Amino acid sequence: MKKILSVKDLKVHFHLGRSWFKSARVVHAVDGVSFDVFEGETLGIVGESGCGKSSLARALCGLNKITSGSALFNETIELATANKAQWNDVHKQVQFIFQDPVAALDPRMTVAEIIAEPLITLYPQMTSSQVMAKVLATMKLVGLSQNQINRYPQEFSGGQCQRIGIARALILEPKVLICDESVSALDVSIKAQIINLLQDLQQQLKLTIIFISHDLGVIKHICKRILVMYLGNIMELGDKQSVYENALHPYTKALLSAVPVANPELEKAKQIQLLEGDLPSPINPPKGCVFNTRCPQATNECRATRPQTKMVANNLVSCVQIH
Amino acid sequence: MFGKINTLNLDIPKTKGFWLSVFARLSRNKLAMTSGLIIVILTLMCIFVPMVSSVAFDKTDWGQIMQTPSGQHWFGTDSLGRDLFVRCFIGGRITFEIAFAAAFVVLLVGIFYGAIAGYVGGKLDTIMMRVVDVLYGIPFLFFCILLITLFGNSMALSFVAIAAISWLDMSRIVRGQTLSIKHKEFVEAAMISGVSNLKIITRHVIPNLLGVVIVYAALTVPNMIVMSAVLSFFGLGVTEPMTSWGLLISDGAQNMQAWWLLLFPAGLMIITLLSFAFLANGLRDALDPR
Amino acid sequence: MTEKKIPLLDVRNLSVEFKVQDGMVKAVNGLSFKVYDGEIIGIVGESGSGKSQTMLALMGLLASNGKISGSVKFMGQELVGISTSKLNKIRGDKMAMIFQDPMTSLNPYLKISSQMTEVLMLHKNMSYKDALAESIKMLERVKIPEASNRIHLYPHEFSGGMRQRVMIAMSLLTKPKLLIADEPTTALDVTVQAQILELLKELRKEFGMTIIFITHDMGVVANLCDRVNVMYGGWLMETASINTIFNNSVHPYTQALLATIPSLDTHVEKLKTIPGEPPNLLQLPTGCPFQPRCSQANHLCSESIPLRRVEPRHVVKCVNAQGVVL
Amino acid sequence: MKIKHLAITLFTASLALTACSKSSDTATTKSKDTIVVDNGDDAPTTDPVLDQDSTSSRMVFDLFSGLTSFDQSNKIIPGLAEKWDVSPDGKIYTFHLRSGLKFSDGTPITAEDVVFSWQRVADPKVGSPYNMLASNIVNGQAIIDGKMQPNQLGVKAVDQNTITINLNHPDASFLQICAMPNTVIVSKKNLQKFGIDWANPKNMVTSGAYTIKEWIAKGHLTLIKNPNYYDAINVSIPNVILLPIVDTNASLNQYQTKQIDITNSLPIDQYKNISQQYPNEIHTVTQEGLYYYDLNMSLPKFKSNPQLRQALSMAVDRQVLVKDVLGQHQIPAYSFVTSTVEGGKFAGLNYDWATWSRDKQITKAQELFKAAGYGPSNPLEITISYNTMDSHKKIALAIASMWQQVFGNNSIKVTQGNQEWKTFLKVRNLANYDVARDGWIADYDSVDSYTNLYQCGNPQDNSKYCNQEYNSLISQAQNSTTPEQRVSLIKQAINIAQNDYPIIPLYQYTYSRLVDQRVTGYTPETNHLDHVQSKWYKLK
Amino acid sequence: MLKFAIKRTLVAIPTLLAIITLVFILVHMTPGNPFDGERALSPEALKSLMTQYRLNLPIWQQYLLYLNDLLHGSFGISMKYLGQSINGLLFPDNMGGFWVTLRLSIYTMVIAVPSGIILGAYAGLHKNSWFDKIVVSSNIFFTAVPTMVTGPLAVLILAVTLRIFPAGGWGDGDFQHLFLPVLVLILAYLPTIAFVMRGSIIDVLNSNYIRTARAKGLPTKTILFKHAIKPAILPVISLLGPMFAGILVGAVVTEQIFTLPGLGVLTTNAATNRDYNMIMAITILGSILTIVFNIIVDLLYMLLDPKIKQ
Repeated sequence: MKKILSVKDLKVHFHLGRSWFKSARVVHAVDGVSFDVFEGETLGIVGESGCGKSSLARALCGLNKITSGSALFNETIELATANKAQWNDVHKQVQFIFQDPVAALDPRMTVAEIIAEPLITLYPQMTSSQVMAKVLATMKLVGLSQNQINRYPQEFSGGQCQRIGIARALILEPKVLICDESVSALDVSIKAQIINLLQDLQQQLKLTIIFISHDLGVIKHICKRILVMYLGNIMELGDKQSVYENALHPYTKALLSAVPVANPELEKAKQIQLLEGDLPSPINPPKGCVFNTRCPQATNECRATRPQTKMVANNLVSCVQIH
Repeated sequence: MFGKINTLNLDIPKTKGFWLSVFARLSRNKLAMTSGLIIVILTLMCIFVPMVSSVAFDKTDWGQIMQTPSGQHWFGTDSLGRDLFVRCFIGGRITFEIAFAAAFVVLLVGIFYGAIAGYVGGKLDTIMMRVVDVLYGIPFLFFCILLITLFGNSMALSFVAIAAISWLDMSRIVRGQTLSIKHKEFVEAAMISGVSNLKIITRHVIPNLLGVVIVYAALTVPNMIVMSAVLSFFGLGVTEPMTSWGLLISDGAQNMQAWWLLLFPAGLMIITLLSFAFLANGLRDALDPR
Repeated sequence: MTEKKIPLLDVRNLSVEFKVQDGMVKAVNGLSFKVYDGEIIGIVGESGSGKSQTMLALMGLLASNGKISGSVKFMGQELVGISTSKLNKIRGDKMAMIFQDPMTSLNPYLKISSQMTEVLMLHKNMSYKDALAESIKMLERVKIPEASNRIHLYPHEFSGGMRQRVMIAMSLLTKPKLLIADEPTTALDVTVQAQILELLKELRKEFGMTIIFITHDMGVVANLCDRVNVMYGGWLMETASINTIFNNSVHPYTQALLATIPSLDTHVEKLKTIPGEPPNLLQLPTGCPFQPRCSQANHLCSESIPLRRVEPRHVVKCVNAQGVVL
Repeated sequence: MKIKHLAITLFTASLALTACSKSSDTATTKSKDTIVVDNGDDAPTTDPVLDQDSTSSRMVFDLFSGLTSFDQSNKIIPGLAEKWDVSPDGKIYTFHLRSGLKFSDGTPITAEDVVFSWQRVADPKVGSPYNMLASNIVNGQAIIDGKMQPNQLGVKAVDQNTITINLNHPDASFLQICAMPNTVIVSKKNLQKFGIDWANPKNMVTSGAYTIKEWIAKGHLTLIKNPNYYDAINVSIPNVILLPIVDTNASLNQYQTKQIDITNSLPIDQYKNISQQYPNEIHTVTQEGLYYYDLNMSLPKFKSNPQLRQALSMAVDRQVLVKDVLGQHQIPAYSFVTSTVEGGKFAGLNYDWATWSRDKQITKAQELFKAAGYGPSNPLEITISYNTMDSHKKIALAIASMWQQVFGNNSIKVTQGNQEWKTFLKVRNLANYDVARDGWIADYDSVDSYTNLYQCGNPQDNSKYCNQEYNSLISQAQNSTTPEQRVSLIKQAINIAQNDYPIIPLYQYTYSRLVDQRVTGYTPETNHLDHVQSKWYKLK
Repeated sequence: MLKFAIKRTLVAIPTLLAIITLVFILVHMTPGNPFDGERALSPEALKSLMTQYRLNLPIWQQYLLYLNDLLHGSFGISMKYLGQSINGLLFPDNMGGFWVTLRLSIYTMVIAVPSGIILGAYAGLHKNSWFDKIVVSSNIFFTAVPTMVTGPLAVLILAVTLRIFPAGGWGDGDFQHLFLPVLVLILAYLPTIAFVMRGSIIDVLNSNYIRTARAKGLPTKTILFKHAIKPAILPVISLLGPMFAGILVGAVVTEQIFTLPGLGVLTTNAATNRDYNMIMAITILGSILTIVFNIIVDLLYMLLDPKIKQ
């Protein structure tokens, strides 16, 4: 299968409070991750807030600067060093769906203007009637009615706003769609509608989706492969089946056990692996394995050495103790 | 190039735009609407009263010096026997011209300066804001005297001077707004769509801060009126026999025995300023429905 | 029959309305339910279902434009229409509340110590010293490390999970009979959520509290609760024990809600969906608010619908339900 | 709770702070030993030699004495010099100091101090704007020009108490020069001790009726009686407070609230009201000064067009200006000198059209205007420049209006050009104007005050008028032997200048002030130069 | 805290230097010179004065010498009050110059701030009551009626007509003389403070943590004075820095109306007389005060807002 995205040792760091008087503090948001995304698949990225999953996603579409490492798109464009024209090429093929459906839409623009903007910007040669036709077609595709075209985002509910956001992303007919917590803010009944829509669209348009969420249920439902992140590092990466059923990494296990299941019998019977404490600060990540401060099985070795990512069974795992 | 999504042509029904809906909400606010109406009426009077009046605003009449208001002179006359009614409205005309012209310049400069500083951020922002800090430190009055002495006295200068210091506030406000809008997701969405920075500023940032800016502008116009009054006090800007409300008021305040010389221009100015304040309040509510 | 027992909380025909510029918002509409000692009641519903407003109404915390009607009896005392000073004797002491957003619900300008001790000093007439000692004990109880030092910090110096623990500790200081938890884990990560849920269960055992737990997460309900109230559009749709809700629910909304949840334990190719959008509280349909989206709706749905008892302590508000009209 | 307490404490503290300060029962009860006088502004300098304005002079006259002094009708009387002799050729003055004279610090005033004080006037390093007062003294001009040392000035100490002053040529007004504020006597010792800092109120040693007790810029200047003053016995009021109130309305307000005893001037628009309200307290005095408009003679449109200049002058209705616009009993001026100077020796030089009827004046003015080449087809555009001040503005507006009424709106276009003071001075000095407001108040009672204004190259010749004939007549007059000859030469000269119309004389100044009825001993009515000494005042 | 203050001060120095440079250039660009008078000076005298005031030197030398003076704490010598030092004029031993304006602003602030806060808080607590409406409309009214009008009116009514207070002047800086100018300044500033306070207390009372406090059963008084007042005051505090500096530097109109010997009057006087050194001194003083007050406000903020502490 074609690697549409190949990420190698990618780092995204932020500098905080640089001034004349103190050296800058560095947030290690993404601290050296490597993975591939294959054409047509759905890759899920899970992790708690602050694990760097959003920073990673934003780096892949140019919203965050890549500090170091490499991210090769479509085997041709190196995102870490891409110029303006190359980025424009990437923008045509990689689009993003945001968490807050309402905030993602400019309140001073009509639906038509919002959806048409990427097209007008990236394909300036298109005539306005061509653009309009495409806007209407895309709206139909995501289940928006054409008579809403000149209305403003405030007149829509959250679910419909998210449809507008999806339409804006899809009008370019991108290869890759990055969904950053795109259904988390929605009500349960709407969430299902949007998930189904995304799945339908993926089939119809042969999309590659990178789906970021902290909701393991949703991830499980929609994704083929799962990437588990913790504090800017990959903990485990593998097929859905093997991650959910045969998780190797202690963090993955803990994470999975913490998810409440909507079934009282199962839920009451479940053995929960509780993690102690909170996520450490990404400004001073722990030495050795970043998970060692909360890991129930942590040893001195974990505190000293940073684990290498290795293939164990069917999964890529980074843990000192797993061989 | 695009084949996967079928295109089709349709007639598109329209709904009312953002500003229309703002106006609809504003029109429900009686106080704001009345204020708006008063501003319109006063503006019209300032345009037409001097045009249709039988007495010229600069016509001196040695036999009619310091007359109290009467049927012949509704607002009385001044110490050169000139009709105060006409002078009030010709003064209003000048005042409005200066205030609106200055407000326009302030909006233009303040919005772009603030939006660029806020949006680009980093070193440029620091430098641009430091420039604003430095300009804040210069005494306004002295700056004005400098301007007259360098460039001679004219009405245009008066608004240049006012605008030159007023844009500082505006740029700070716009910058603050820009900073908050810059991190909104719709701006990021535009970035991902490859929209250039300049376009993001003009298409996304500026339209979204316009609400706050318009409210501030409506509050600024009164400031400009007062400021032009202070300037007149120092002989900058409007020159006799032309006049402005500021000039009329500072003259009137000199001689309280002739109460009409203060009452009428001050009354007109206060009504105007109040109207602007109420209109600004109404606009604020209309722009921010909650 | 358990019905004979006097309920800790008896809500009858509770309605909450808000006057806004565009009309009246009916947030809660004719709600009746009972809560008995020692239960954990889950209240589930999507946004706009009125679950939070119900609880704010119980605590007397409605916004100033809110209007409340009906009756709420807590430990036999009527709370609707009671004076603020009388209510202040009850809330914070016999009943307490924790909120969804631990970031903004603690006063950022006051130290934790000050915010905790004031509760004990007010309701238990303790001295500051005793109150401080008691507060530290409670912080230790909710597993805050170095509690005796950290009590002198400000809220922003705690992480989100820790802040929610502080909120819980603060609400438990007076050992209230009833704890109302308004989506206390929604803003938290799953691992932290698991910690908090575990903690609540322990504390409930220890203090013998009754808990009303508001959430939109059916998983959390399954984990924690004994009974569930399902709300929609200001209506109480169904109330039953947790097993009944998950296995034998009667109301179409409850059924649909459960079906839409993507879950870890089952696998479906395609999720079930509820068509349409959540209701607009300004323009509720007459009769059942769910009828525009309901697959089983019929002409009777627009008429007034009675609560029916399907079986003991399983009450449903639906025309399709069979049972005794209450 | 803490905040509430803080607020209450702050509030009460602020009330207490203000309330506890000495609360005099308004200013309605005036102190018997203090007189409060509005002096119009701060004196820019306390150094007499640098004095060039009436506010400084007002203070200098109280602080210092010259060899001669003056009474309330500006007559010269003995000052520090008890008597003086003049040589028959009028070139040598010998002054005899009073005996036992002392400065305020108790040190004696000697002839040496007098010589020193006069040398300072001429010394270019000191930079007196009035150094020309010494130009007639032997070697004076050379010293002023930096060609000689100040100690070569023709002022010599004969002994401790006797001084001789040698003049280049006789000067009838020399005794008046000796009473000028710039030529008063300062302490040589004191000046040498403090250098430039001597004029600081803290260090100052005076020779006049008062010394400085306290000075706050733009606040007040408190003078206290100098016990060592030769005439101390006749100084009635121990304390004088001079206030620098620029705003005439504020001054009037404070007079009305009984905070000040004597105002400096009155708001021009309220003169009528005030004279009705305070008929016994208002004093309006003709002042030895002229208000006029300069026509810029360096501009071709005026230089080559005497008819236009005359037309503009004739078109001004000075009666209306004086009566309706100003209304403070000013005297219309039709001449380049006042009719009061030197006791009226130069009265009657008025233009012949001064007595014409207004209609006749207008007709003639219109004829001249037309003859000058202006009319609806070739309208005249002029700007009146003046410094920003109410009265100047009013006059300019009135004159513009008169010109437009006489010549017609489409024949003349007048623009108002008010400028801030310093800018105006520069503009007028460099002749960057069409028509500029001007005025001159005589330093002492001599026609020279006016005739100098029209001399070629005189720094005050703001209209840039230059007529060699006029110049030579004036210098002849200065060197004339008899007073009669001088008068007739000057009259001749003035007539020439007047008929050249370089300026438009408008009116002779008056000054008006309110004097509280508790003040006696002050008779401004005869004081045309408005030279005042506080020692004249007495309080009832 | 101290570190923060030092840091802020150090950052302010380049700003201050830029202001000094800019104003120095502007001042020396204006036409006219301090020694122009009705009577023109003889060239010799002018030369002597120019030398005495270093005006004969190239401008960059004047600038460096001026900076040197500043470093030695001297603002130079006045060009209007010949021979007087600027320091002596601005900071006289008795009341005058800076002290007048300082007292005026302190009294105004000491009265206007607490009463503004109290009135605003009361109005905010009783939103939409008649009292609230008065606070809101008086804010609008007094921004519309400038000091230029209230000042003379106050004089006319309270001084000239009723004879309760003197019409102007500073006296000994006593209550009688202070009352009217302070009143006029309070009228100009108090409504703004009250209005801001009103808005912020309304916002705070709608906040989640106040809801928590109510849920705890705390009495209204405790909620108000313990939980709400601090956050509600913060926006008022951020208003105070510029406001205080504004009164100090900009009380021209008030000082002029009441003929007070303060900074404002000295500014106008200096500007019209081309008193270069005085203009520079007042500008620098104004800038320093603005900076100092902003630092003080920041420090106050740090004291009140625990989040800002590092």
